[in-house]
Amino acid sequence: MSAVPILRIENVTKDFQIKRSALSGENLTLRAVNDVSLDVYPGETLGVVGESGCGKSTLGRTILQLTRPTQGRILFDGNDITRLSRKQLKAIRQDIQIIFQDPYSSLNPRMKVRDIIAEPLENFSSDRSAITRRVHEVMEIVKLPVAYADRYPHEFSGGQRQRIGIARAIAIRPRLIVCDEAVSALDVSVQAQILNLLKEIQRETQVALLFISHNLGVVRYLSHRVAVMYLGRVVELASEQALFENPKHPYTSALLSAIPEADYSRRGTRKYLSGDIPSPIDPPPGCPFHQRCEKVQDVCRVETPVLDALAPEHWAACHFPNVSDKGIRDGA
Amino acid sequence: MAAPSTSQTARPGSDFFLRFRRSRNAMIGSVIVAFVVLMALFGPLLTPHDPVKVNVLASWRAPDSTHWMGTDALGRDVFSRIVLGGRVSLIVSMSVLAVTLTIGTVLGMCAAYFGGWVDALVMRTVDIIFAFPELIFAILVAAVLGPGTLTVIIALSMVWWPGIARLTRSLVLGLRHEMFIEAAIVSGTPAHKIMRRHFLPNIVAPLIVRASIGVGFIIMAEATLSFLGIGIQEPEPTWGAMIRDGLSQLRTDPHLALFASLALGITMIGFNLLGDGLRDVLDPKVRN
Amino acid sequence: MRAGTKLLALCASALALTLPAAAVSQAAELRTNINADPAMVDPITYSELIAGDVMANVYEGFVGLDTEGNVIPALAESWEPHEDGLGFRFKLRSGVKFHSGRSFGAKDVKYTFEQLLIPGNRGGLNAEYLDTVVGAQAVKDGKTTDLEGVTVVDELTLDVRFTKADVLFPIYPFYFMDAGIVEEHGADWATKASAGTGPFKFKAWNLGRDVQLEAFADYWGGAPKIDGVRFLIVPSGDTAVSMYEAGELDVVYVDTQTIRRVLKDPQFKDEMLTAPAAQIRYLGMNQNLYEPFKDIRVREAICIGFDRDAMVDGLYDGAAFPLYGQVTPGVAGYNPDLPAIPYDPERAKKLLAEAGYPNGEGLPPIKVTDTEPNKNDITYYANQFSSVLGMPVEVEIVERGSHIKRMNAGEVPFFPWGWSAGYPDALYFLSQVWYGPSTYNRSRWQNDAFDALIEEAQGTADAKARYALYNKAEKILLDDWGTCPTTVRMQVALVKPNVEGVSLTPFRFLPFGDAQVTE
Amino acid sequence: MIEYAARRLAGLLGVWFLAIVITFVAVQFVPGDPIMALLSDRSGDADLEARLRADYGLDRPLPVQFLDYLAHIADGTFGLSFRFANTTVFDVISGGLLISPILAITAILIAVPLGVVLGVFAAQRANSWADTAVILGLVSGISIPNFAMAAFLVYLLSIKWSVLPVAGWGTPQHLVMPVLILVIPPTAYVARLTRTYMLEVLQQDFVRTARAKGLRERLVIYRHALKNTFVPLLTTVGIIFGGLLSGTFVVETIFNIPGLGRLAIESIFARDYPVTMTIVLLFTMFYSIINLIVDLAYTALDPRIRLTNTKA
Repeated sequence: MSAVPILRIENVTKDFQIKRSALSGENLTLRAVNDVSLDVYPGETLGVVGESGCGKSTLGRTILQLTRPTQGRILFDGNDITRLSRKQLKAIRQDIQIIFQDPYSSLNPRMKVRDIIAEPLENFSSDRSAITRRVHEVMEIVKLPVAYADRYPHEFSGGQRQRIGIARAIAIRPRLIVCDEAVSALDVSVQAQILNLLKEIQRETQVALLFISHNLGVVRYLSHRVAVMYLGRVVELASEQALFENPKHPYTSALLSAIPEADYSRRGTRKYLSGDIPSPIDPPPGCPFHQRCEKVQDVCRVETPVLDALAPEHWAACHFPNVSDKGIRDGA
Repeated sequence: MAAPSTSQTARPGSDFFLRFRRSRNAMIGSVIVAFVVLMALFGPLLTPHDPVKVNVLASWRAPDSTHWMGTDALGRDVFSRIVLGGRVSLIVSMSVLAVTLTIGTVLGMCAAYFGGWVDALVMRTVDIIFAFPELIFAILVAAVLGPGTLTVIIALSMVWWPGIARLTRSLVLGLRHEMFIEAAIVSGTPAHKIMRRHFLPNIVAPLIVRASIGVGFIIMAEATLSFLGIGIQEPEPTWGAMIRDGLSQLRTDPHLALFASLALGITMIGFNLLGDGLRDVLDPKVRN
Repeated sequence: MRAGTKLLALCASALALTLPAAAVSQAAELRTNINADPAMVDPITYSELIAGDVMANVYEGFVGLDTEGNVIPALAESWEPHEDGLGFRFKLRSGVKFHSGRSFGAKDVKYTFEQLLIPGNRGGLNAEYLDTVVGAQAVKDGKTTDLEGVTVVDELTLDVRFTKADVLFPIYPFYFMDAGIVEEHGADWATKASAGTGPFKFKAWNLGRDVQLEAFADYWGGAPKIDGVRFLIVPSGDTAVSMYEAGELDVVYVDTQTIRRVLKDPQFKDEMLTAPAAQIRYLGMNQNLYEPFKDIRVREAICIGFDRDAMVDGLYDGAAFPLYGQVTPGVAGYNPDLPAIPYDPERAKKLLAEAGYPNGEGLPPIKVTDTEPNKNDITYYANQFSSVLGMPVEVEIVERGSHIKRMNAGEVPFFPWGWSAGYPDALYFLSQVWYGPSTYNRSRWQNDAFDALIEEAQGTADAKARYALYNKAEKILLDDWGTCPTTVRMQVALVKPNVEGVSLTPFRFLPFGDAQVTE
Repeated sequence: MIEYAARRLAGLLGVWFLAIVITFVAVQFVPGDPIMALLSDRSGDADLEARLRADYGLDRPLPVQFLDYLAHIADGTFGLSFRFANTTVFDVISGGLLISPILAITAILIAVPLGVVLGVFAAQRANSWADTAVILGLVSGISIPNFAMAAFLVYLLSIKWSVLPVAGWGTPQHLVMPVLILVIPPTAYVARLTRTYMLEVLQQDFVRTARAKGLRERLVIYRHALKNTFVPLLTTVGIIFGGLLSGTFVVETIFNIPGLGRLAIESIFARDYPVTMTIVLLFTMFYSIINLIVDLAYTALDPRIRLTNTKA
């Protein structure tokens, strides 16, 4: 793994203005992403997990400049891409791509598969035959019969559609792909195929992946490092192994304990997260997690913990992080 | 709200025709419209008389075997004039449709896609035109331009494009956050191409419905402008002007206003039924 | 639903507000139509036909018309020309009362003349008749308000002096007004008071609805037998006839587009009045704007290239007759012996060929221009000249105001138009439409001999001698094919059987002073 | 709510101002010259022309004329009519001021309930021949030009049977035919909308549930379904009103009603621009006020929170 990050997210905050009602002029602010800093290195997969509404998708969208961050910088190859002109932005588009969650709405129903995959290529090249060659090439990579090139999306299954989406994403040989819940909408068996396909592609192209998911199992399978988000903040960041085997943040512990998978040896000690995620419109003071944390102390209600390096390459934002290597079991 | 695109467009074409054939309105409407269009296209080639040929010695003839619908004040064959008038009506309505669909969709898409001042500019213009009752604005424009075919086309286009723009804008806003649009943005697809390849094909169906309903409005509006004397002028026959001229002769020569009214009425029924039918067929929400 | 009821109630009350106190049907009121609001109801700014229809019942001049359309003395009992021919001495009728009750006299005539000329007053049509009066220009220029050429000799005697001969001055249709009215009612008296001597007093004008007149009991000619006249404003001639049919109007002046309906319906047969309109119609050919018109053979070809009889039957349903000169019947000086102008397409083609345009070849394109109401006429002409003569003629329909301006400026090459007489003498047509220096010589035909005859006629007091001059001048015009006379339209009116004493003359209705409505 | 209404009203003032600008600019381009129309045959008289031009302020630069017009709007006279000697626009229009709105509002009060009833009737019998018959009837209603229909009615009701006056204004009888003509298109429009919405609503779960619970059909329809079609119907009232105002142009011309619609057509032909401009402005005001009321009612009925920056 190279020491120079391909993507550096620096203190990114994203606010949305919300009108409470059409009748009163009152505006409210929703802070979807709150002071997030992350690095992604070439060839690695950074997993981002969290419950829905934690801001992970918004983070992904800011990286792709589908929405501009309110504060902070996003550096790609060391260049801030949040301040680019339309033209400069287009150049960056060659390097960053996205794979969406919903394979149904992410493909234009009026376009043939061939045209869908060719679209990014056409934006950067006018060599028709080269484009056609590349389309066939990526269709092979994603294991779609080339004969399907002239079909429309509605003629495909969900897994096949997701392959089309992946083919589109990798067609221009990006260096970073944001996978936003890329397999969540698929059946479990299909999920595995797609994940393997992504792994394979990464192995061959050294593309960096920012893998956003609420599914810890999937994240673990694919990621080298994992960031846990809660209420717009990163509350824990560590290597896949460290995070899953030795979570420091009570929230992470809770998430892990909720995994219903059979191969985890911690059955019987499952902890459920009680209560709802607090509204990001009116976040609680202090630690964002304190309302649902069973280890909550007075200080948690007042002071917001910062992300601390608790071990090498392991950060967590908690006043009372888990100390034992055994993590969850001890937390009980 | 889900965009109208996915579920309905995912349907193969054969289903459309099946549903179309099952819609009584659409079938009756399309038969009438097809008849009117064929008449307008080929009728003038087949009419027994020259529609602008004056023969005052043969004026005011009642319908007979030579002049199936009689003759008018100048002895011109009413049947031939009605056929030609239909062509004029269709030329006007098709031109207005072409102009308004182009302007309306382009501006509507730009407003929705770019937002900000583009949106504000387009939508405020739309608001201002909408602030005028529609025909009154057309009358104002027609009065400015002076009577004529081009005037009617321009006047009705100016009245009608804002509706298309507003519809397009709302449709595009519905699609704006569809993932395939974002995928296109991420792919570096330029705005004009996104509009052409992604927005347009996905908003075409509701626009077609709107257009088919609009044809009726336009034909009637043209007739009304002609009726009020600020529409298309002699020697070009239009149904509205023929009805106006015939009204004062209703007691003595009813055929003048009668046949023109019938032609206008039947055409209107055709387009209205077709529009209704298409809406039922293309709009998945209304399915019986 | 409560809101709905309230709204309904609101509507009802609003409706009640706009409805004038329920239309009580007055048996003895005569109801007739005008096709628009009059632009004014005062005799000074008076400048249009519709206002004239109303005001003829309220105001009077030196003379009036009898049922035959002949001039008869009205407010002037008699007049004598001055010895030098430059003026008249009028003896005014005695015992005439204004609607205000004041007596009419010479001072009122002088006052009216002055008011017509004072610049701020926007004097209308009648101001033109004063051009020849001594001192008129000074008043017009605002230098004085005293009209020097008009002298009040005594209460009923008036002296008028001219700068040049104007033998027709006594028959000019002035409307004399009450000199005391402004003092009594202020400058905006016109819609509040009535300042005439006519059989009816102005009562009310409801814009868009009607103009109401009431009988003037002290009228010098005898009190009217009806209580009043209501002119309903009905823009559509067709609607007017329907209203007549439904009994909502007693008398209808039928507009040209509706004449056919009236003629074809046998129920109207016994209720119809007709009279030729005192309006010449012609096809103007401007020789300055279209080279071929300079050739008399082309002009003749045009004039014999359309079928007047066919127009009368086909376009006007017989409610017209061919016109072969430029004076209409019923107007003094009309020459009944003019030869007919035939429809002769063969000769027309031959003439055109002789002029160098066989089958119309070589003729530059031209438009025949008119306003919307006459579109049938120009469509006929265009069709006729292109199909019979091979002339490339197109139809052009234009807006009236700008058309008149362009015609007056001599900028329209080819147009059918008409000219309605303001007073019943042929000089009106000849001097205004065909006299060289006239603004209204819209086709710019010019002939010195013709102009000399007209000038001579203006100074010829003897009617017979004057008419001979008219006929001579008219012949010059016709022999030169300077114009194509076309047709004279018939005026058509409907009068209910229970109405008597309504007369239609070439100058529209006579005042309704003699009308009677019986139950 | 009040703040919102005030904001909308302020927005309206802006729109009205622009409407004034647009009509003012527009009439400058209308072919024909009011002074020429006024002079008619005498348009050769340059002195008179100049004098009239000065009298009406038409010799002044356009911006000054515009300011004049604004000042005349402010003082309520709306300037001097060109057509009528020494008459302010206010005097010209005041007699007919309420007529067009009365016609339009009467028509709307009839058309909306009638249309709803017809629409429900058709929806209940969706795709039956009764449905088709209603639809066909309604479509025919809007397809036969109102000017032709008017002539037919006059012939039948006034001349043949003598039950109603041919034309004019002044008694309730005078209202019948014009309103009848005006009512047809909006009734058809409302009925077709109602039918569509009803069909949509009738397929929704709560209606099915209500039916399943054994509620009587009519109750289901009126209690539940109709309530849900009300809001979408409300939004179309503005459009209907606009159509009706336009309709008054034709109806007033045909039935010789001294309202603003007929006056507008006359003024256009007579080149009486101050009157034309004022009527266009008034109609625009009527129309936008109705739309504002509809919007306010709609917003009050539909209190959903709206996001300005929607999250995906």
